[in-house]
Amino acid sequence: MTVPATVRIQREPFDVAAETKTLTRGRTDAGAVVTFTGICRGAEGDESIAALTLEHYPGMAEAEIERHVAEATQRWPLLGVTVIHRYGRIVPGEDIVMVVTVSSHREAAFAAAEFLMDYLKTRAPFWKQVEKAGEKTWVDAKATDDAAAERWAAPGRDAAE
Amino acid sequence: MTVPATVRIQREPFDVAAETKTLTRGRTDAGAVVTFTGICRGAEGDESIAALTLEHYPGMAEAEIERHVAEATQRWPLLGVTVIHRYGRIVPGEDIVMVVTVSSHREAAFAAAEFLMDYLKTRAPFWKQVEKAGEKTWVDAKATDDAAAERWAAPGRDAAE
Amino acid sequence: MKLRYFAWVRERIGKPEEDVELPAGIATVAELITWLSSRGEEYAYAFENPKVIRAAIDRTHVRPNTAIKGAGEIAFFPPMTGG
Amino acid sequence: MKLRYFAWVRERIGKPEEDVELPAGIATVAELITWLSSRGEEYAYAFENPKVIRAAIDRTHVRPNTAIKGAGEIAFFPPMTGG
Repeated sequence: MTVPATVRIQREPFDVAAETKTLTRGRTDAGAVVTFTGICRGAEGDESIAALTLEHYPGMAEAEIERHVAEATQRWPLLGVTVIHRYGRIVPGEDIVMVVTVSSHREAAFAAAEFLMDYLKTRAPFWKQVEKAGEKTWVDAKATDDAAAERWAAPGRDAAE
Repeated sequence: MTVPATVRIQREPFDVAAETKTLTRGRTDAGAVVTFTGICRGAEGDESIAALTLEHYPGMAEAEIERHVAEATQRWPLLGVTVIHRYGRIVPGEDIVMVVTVSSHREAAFAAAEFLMDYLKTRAPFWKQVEKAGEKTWVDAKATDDAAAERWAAPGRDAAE
Repeated sequence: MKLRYFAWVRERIGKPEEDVELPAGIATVAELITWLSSRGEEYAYAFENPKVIRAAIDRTHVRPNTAIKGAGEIAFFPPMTGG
Repeated sequence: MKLRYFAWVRERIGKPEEDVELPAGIATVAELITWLSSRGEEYAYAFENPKVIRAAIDRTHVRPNTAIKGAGEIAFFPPMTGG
């Protein structure tokens, strides 16, 4: 059985509820649905954020996320996965990224959603530029995100794979 | 600052998207939203399920969940939490329980949602009766759920608290 | 003292709640269970395996050795299966 | 060979992509970075800290010591910050 898996990279907003319904509609084997939504915040510390602009590597972004979705469906007994990542200019309060995972049981749904988010943060070829007080700067990668992604690595696995 | 926290025990269905909007509307400090939805499955192994009936201890169920929501808001930097648990007869495909957690960062939102679900499974006074082939039987508690809840216990904590 | 029963504890005893007058000398939840078990077949059946019985005093989970003094309402039920 | 640049690597070099003829003897990603750095100030600036530069060959992440033989498209970019 193939697990329904959808990956979309788009400029437009998405609808988490509609994507969830698409995955669960008409099936009665789903016992657990986890959704994650990443939202553009309006401030970082004391500095207010005017907008984020997300650049991506078209083609590679889809391929990279699809590889990780395929890995998630192998590691956990999933019944469906949808990942949507936006690019372009995004203002505070707008959604940036969403992950929906469906499984018979909650452990798999939670683990797969966290796994995918950790990988999206560190491996998917997207770059965030933040606008603060009229200045645009590139967001630095966070060591905490690398550490979060590391916990899923299989022993002996090449870090660049 | 008090964290918006809502706990509802109800017979009626709920709307995860509407509950999420209520928590995030008009605020720009939320960076991460995690939702969990528990759904009545149509089968368990080879046996098909006609319905679940959930009994609860009114008053204690709310109090017990509210205590754990308060604990979650102390353990993680949350900006909002909503937990809704249904009771009564629920047929396959219908939702049973939902948790929404909102935070600035994904780690807190994921951890708090998992913590609350693990506790709901093992500590909230609800009991599931399953109807299969015309017979009603009480669902046995699962050791795996107890183990999942245990991982959140503070060292030296009284197991009955 | 008000007692409440849930799920199969309620079904086995045959009622959701009752008011009881406790004899002297019953100090803990475990002693209350032992006394209830002696009240009839239905109680003996409900409490036949005390290890799986959970209890709450005034809507808070308690352990078998918890004192019942001052309790307004004591509930007995199987392990929870919500969520 | 087609090279693509993203985020501040693109901004520093001043173009999103280009086609280059590699001189003989450049076998790995790291050697390609060294050669590019020698092509001008903008390249030297983009690659001033090679340790933070990530690379992909034909849309798959690779390491500095990966061989570039047979590559159709090589991309350079900073650490990813999606999600």
